[in-house]
This record gives sequence, structure tokens and C-alpha cells, in this order.
Amino acid sequence: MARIIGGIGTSHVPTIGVAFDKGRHEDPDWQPLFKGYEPVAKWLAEKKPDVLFFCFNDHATTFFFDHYPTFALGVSDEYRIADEGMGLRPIPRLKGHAKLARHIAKSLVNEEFDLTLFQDLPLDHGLHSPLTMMWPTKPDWPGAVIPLVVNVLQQPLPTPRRCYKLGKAIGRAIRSYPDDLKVAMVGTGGLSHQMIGERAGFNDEKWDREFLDLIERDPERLAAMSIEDFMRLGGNEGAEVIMWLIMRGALDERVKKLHQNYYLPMTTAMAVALFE
Amino acid sequence: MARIIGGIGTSHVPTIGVAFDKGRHEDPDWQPLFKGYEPVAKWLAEKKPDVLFFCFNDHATTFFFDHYPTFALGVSDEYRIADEGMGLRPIPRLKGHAKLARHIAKSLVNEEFDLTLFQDLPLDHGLHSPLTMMWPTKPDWPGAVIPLVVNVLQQPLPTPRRCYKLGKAIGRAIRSYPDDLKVAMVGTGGLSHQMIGERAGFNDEKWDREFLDLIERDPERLAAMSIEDFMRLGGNEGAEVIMWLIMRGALDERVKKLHQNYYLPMTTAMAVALFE
Amino acid sequence: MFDLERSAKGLRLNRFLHSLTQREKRELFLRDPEAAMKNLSEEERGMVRRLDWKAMQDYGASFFCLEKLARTKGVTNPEMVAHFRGETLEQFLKTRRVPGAR
Amino acid sequence: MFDLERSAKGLRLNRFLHSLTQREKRELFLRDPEAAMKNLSEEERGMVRRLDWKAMQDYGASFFCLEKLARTKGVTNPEMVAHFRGETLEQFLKTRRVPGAR
Ligand SMILES: [Fe+3]
Ligand SMILES: [Fe+3]
Repeated sequence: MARIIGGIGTSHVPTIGVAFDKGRHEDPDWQPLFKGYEPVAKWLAEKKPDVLFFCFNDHATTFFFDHYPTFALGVSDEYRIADEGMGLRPIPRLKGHAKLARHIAKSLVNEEFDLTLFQDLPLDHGLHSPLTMMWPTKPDWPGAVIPLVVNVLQQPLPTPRRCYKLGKAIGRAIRSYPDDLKVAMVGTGGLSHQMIGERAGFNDEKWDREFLDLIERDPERLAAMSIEDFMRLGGNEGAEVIMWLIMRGALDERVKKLHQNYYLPMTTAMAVALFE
Repeated sequence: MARIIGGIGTSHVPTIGVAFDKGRHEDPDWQPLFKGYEPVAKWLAEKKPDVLFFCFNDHATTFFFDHYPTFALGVSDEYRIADEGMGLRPIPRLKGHAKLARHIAKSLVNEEFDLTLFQDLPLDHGLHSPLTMMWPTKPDWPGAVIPLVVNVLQQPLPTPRRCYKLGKAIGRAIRSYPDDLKVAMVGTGGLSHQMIGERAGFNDEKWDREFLDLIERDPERLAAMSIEDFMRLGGNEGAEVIMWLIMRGALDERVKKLHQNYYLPMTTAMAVALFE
Repeated sequence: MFDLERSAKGLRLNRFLHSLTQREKRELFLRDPEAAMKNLSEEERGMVRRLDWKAMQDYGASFFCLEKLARTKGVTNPEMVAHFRGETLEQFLKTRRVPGAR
Repeated sequence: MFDLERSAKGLRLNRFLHSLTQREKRELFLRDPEAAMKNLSEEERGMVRRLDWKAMQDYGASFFCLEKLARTKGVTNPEMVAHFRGETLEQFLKTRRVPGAR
């Protein structure tokens, strides 16, 4: 049977990927970020999950507003890297796990989640900007990803409660998979930031720290909040942290936070946290 | 407040549209079909609904399997006619009702339906082959449509139960719309047919008649069936009648069937029924 | 039954069939079928050339994508259904209530 | 807040911005911007020409579509955020903890 060995919450700011590709690891402005991912990379290297189940959002790259899904699950064996306006990042194509993804798709649709299913579409930095901080790209990715793309761009967004329920259902689906597989959950986004309007540049470290505490101890309280609450507290674009609730929902009720890093250099609070 | 004035169940066989466009109204082979729609056309002409809420499926025309939604709701003010391999039907563009559609989208997402929302995409015969049997195309359509596209092509399909629940939620959403509007529900598909495999050409009039009875009297019993039940009883492609359950769910618990027609000339049992 | 396994296997063929919803692709296919099929494998091209509906369906083609090819080539659904049943059109029509309703 | 109303209003502009994810479209836009913008209205073309992020956003552009234009033109996110705040980049960077982390 497949097992969920833990969960990771992480920002997916595009500059993380740029800093990685430019080799800014020792640059004093970026070092605190890279250092913060080291324990997570180490944990993954030791635990060797076969699959990372990635909850993230596309940034109007692969999915456009003429046809916009709430929850889109990838069921391919491979995913290309998407061009976001700057050409391709110099990283390998992503490996998928079609068999597990199809199992999850069937299980979720039968549990009344109205998924969009996709294949043969490229994926953007929402997935691979954090991924390169945690998983080696050489000689190739050490395992597969299953991408779950969440609408956090176009209102109406899924409710935090729905995200948390989806996470629980994903947990059941993974645990009912007959083959022996180790799966780690990843939830991406945030923390506080706002990119547009008069409040552009907004952050709130206090709320961010509270969120990092609640996601471990009391996700139920976060699930009871509204999208408007998340937007008010963490900024318009910061509301995307509802994707951490999907990751958290798939974990056990009680988890231990093994590691946490918080770095707020510019517009977006960059955080990473590891749960077991 | 908006009101739901009734519901229509109808097949959406492409040949219905072809027969219409070729003016086969008096052809003895087609006359029983055209006659069967007359009471429905008359009811619509008298009741003058502002909007037809159409539950149907795309036939791998607008939506392709690289990005395939379970439930996709159209939120445009206009829809082009899709080219399905034979050029365009000589009918006007469809009018949408963006304002009501957006209201329904918000309401459904908040009730934990994970919709895909689409705009500016063309629609295929799943909608307009039955529509031309009921609504005049000249000088223009008398009202607007709201298209709900349902996955009945690629397994896993939504469960019959989920379809019925979705219909109930659509009913609540429409009835909570503040403006005065008359809405009729349309559910399309079926009845029994199978297009592929050894059982190609399969029909079962007995099951079809039972379905036409149950959808009026006991939709709960249909909702309790599985997709496999529907495929076994009505043929592989006949399972698409689960879309009638969405229409039925939005109506009152008790409805009266005002009219019914059943015609099985070739491969697909063509039925139409009117509920109030 | 068209499921995710078949959908993945048939994706390239279905994408070709689906592209026949575009007028330019249909015209190219009718004028120069090999050019229109250049992204297909030799096996896939062979099935399309022969209009072998059953082979394509077994391979992973969606019936609704096959319909696009049928419309492009002027083949009707009763002809396709007859083919799936291993019958001639005439044999199949004998089993129907209104053989003229095509 | 980017909702369905804004999404409908901004659809054509967003489609243009989104098309810059294609290399050929970016190259055309850099070489011959007016040709690349031919489907846009005059109002839309004017906002794109001026790189008026705020006007485009008010009009219905998604921030994430605007990012494609910014990347194409070599504009960074901090520059866009400064523009939304009505500040120069220098002014904005003074409000940040690590102004060099761009
Ligand atoms: Fe994001
Ligand atoms: Fe159909």
C-alpha cells in the first residue's frame, strides 16, 4: 500500500527559481533562502519518496481564462517545462506517475470532487521554482510528481474548507493505492504578499507566523476562514496559501513540524516548512 | 427573483440537427420526430422563458482530452457555433446570459462544486441539435442559454448522485438570483444507444420507458444507480442520460410530465419530455 | 470504455482526428493525407488510411474523434456502427426500424 | 480582485498578453509591436505601448498576464509593484528589507 511520509509547505515565488538558475546560493541576499531549504532537501534525500504530490497554481501560463478549472489534476507520465515569457529553465522535463494519478482521479471523482483532468501540458514555476530548491535536477529528477493545479487567480476561488476536504480525500485515495509507494505532499504559495492595487507591496509577518503555527496545530481553524479573510490578512495574492490546506488535509490530524524558515526580502514572504 | 418554470429532457443526436437543416419536417421517416417536439416548442413559445439552462456534453469538439473538465459552466454573453468537421450549421450565434451564469458560478463554487468556467468558446450539437427543434432561429433566438458541459466521454464520469445534487444546487442558485427572470432547465442525451464495440447498435426500449417514468416519479432511484448500471441498461453512450438528472434536480420534488415522445428509427432512441 | 489509460494511449491519434474540426486541416487532409498525418506513427497512419474504425477504436481513438474523420470523408454513423458489428451497411439497416432515417 | 466580470472585460487584452508565452509572438512583438497587437483595440494598444501597468490592471488585465509582458520587456516585479504604488523603484526599494534580492 502507498504511504504518505510527510508534507512540505513552501512559497513558489518565481524569483526563487531565477536565483537558483543563476547560482545565487552564496549571495548574501539569497543565502538565507537557500539555507532554509537545506533541511528539506536533506529529508527528501534520506526518505526518498517515490512521488511528490504537488498542490500549486498555474500563473495564466498553461491555463487561460477562456477555460479555467477549479482543480485540475495531471495524469501524464511526463510534463514539459512551460515558457513563461523568458524561455525555458535549464532543468529536465518532469516525470509524472500516471498510474497513481489515475487511481487518485477515479477515487476523487467517485467522492464527488469535480476534477478537470489534464495530460501532455507543460507546467510553470508554481511547481518547479520550489522543486529545484529541494530535489536534485542532475543526473535527473530522483522521482515523479503529481501536479494538482488550483484556481487561486479568478474569483470565485474554492473555499478554504473545500481545499481542506480535498486534501483529506487525496489522503484516502493515496492510502488506498495497492502498490508500495512513498508519497510526500507539497502545498505551495504565499506567504503574505500583494502585487496589485494601492496595497501592492503589503506584507504581514505577524499573520504569516500565526499561519505557520495554525497549519501545524489547528488547520481546522484555517479551514473555517473565508477567502476574504485570507485576502485581508495575507494580501490579495497571499490568499493562495489555501493550497497548503490541501497538503495539510492529506496528513494525519496530528503532525510535527520538523523545520521552518521564513524570509521576507522583497515583495513576498518566502517560507518553507516540513511536517511529519 | 428568478423562477424555474419547468424542465425539458431531450436527446441530442446530431442527425436531429441535420434533419432540421435539410428541412426533413414532412419526410415520413422524420415526421414522427418533428411532431414529437411540437408541444415543447409550443410550451416555450407560450411561457417565454428568458433563459434555457442547458445540461449537455461536448463531443470532443470544443473540449479535448488534454484538458478535460467534469463540469464546465459557460459564463459568456455569446457563444459561437462549433465546426464539427462539416462546417457551420446555418443558425445564429447563441446568446448567453453572463450575469446569471456568474451568479450561478459563485453560488456553486461556494457550495463546493469544483466547476471549470469557460468563455468565448464555441458550442457543438450537444446543445444546438435539440435547441433548433424547440426554439425559432429567426429572426434570432428568442432568449439566452447557459451551457453546462458535462463529462460523459472519458471515465471516470461524475456519479449519477453527483449530477442530481448538482441539479439541486443549480436550482437553489437560480432561485436566489435577484432579478425577475424565467428559466427553463434542459437536460440532454440518450436514450439507449451504443456506438462502439460488439454491442454497437444496442437499444432497449423497455429500459428507456422505465427511465422516462422514473425521471418524473422517482429520480432518487436513478440517482442511486451507478454509471455501470446506466451503461449496462442503456448502452455505453446511453449512460449520458445522467445529464437529465441535473435538469431534474433543479425542478421541484413533484413534477408533472406534460408531454413525452419516443422514436427509435436507427441507432439512438430519440426522446423528448416536458415537465412542469 | 474510454478511460484515462485509453485516452493517454490514443492521445496523438485523437489529437489528429480532433484537428479535423479545423477547415484548413480537413482541406489539407483531403488534398495531401500524408502531409496532414505527418505527426502520426506509421501504425496510426495505416489505420487512418484504411478508415479502419474498429482498429482505431481498439487502439485508443475516441468514437467522438472518429466522427470528425467520418464527417470529413463523408462516412455516416450507421456505416461506422455496421463496421463495428462486422456487418455491411445493408445488413445493419435490416436490423433497424426506420432504415431511411439517416 | 480579478473576478469573472473583469476576466470577461479583459479577455482580449489578456489573450494578447498570454500569447507572449510563445517565443514567436515575443519576437514579433519586440520587432513589430503594432503587428503583434493587431487584434487589440486602440485603447488597449495605447496601454501596452506605454507599459502602463496600472491602466491595464484597472482595465481588466490579470497581473499574471501582465507578468508575461514584463518579462518580454525585461521589467521586474519590483518595478511593477512600485508602479502600482505610484513610487519610483528607488522609493519602493527603500521600504524593503533586502533591496538587493531582485
Ligand atoms: Fe502564485
Ligand atoms: Fe452525446
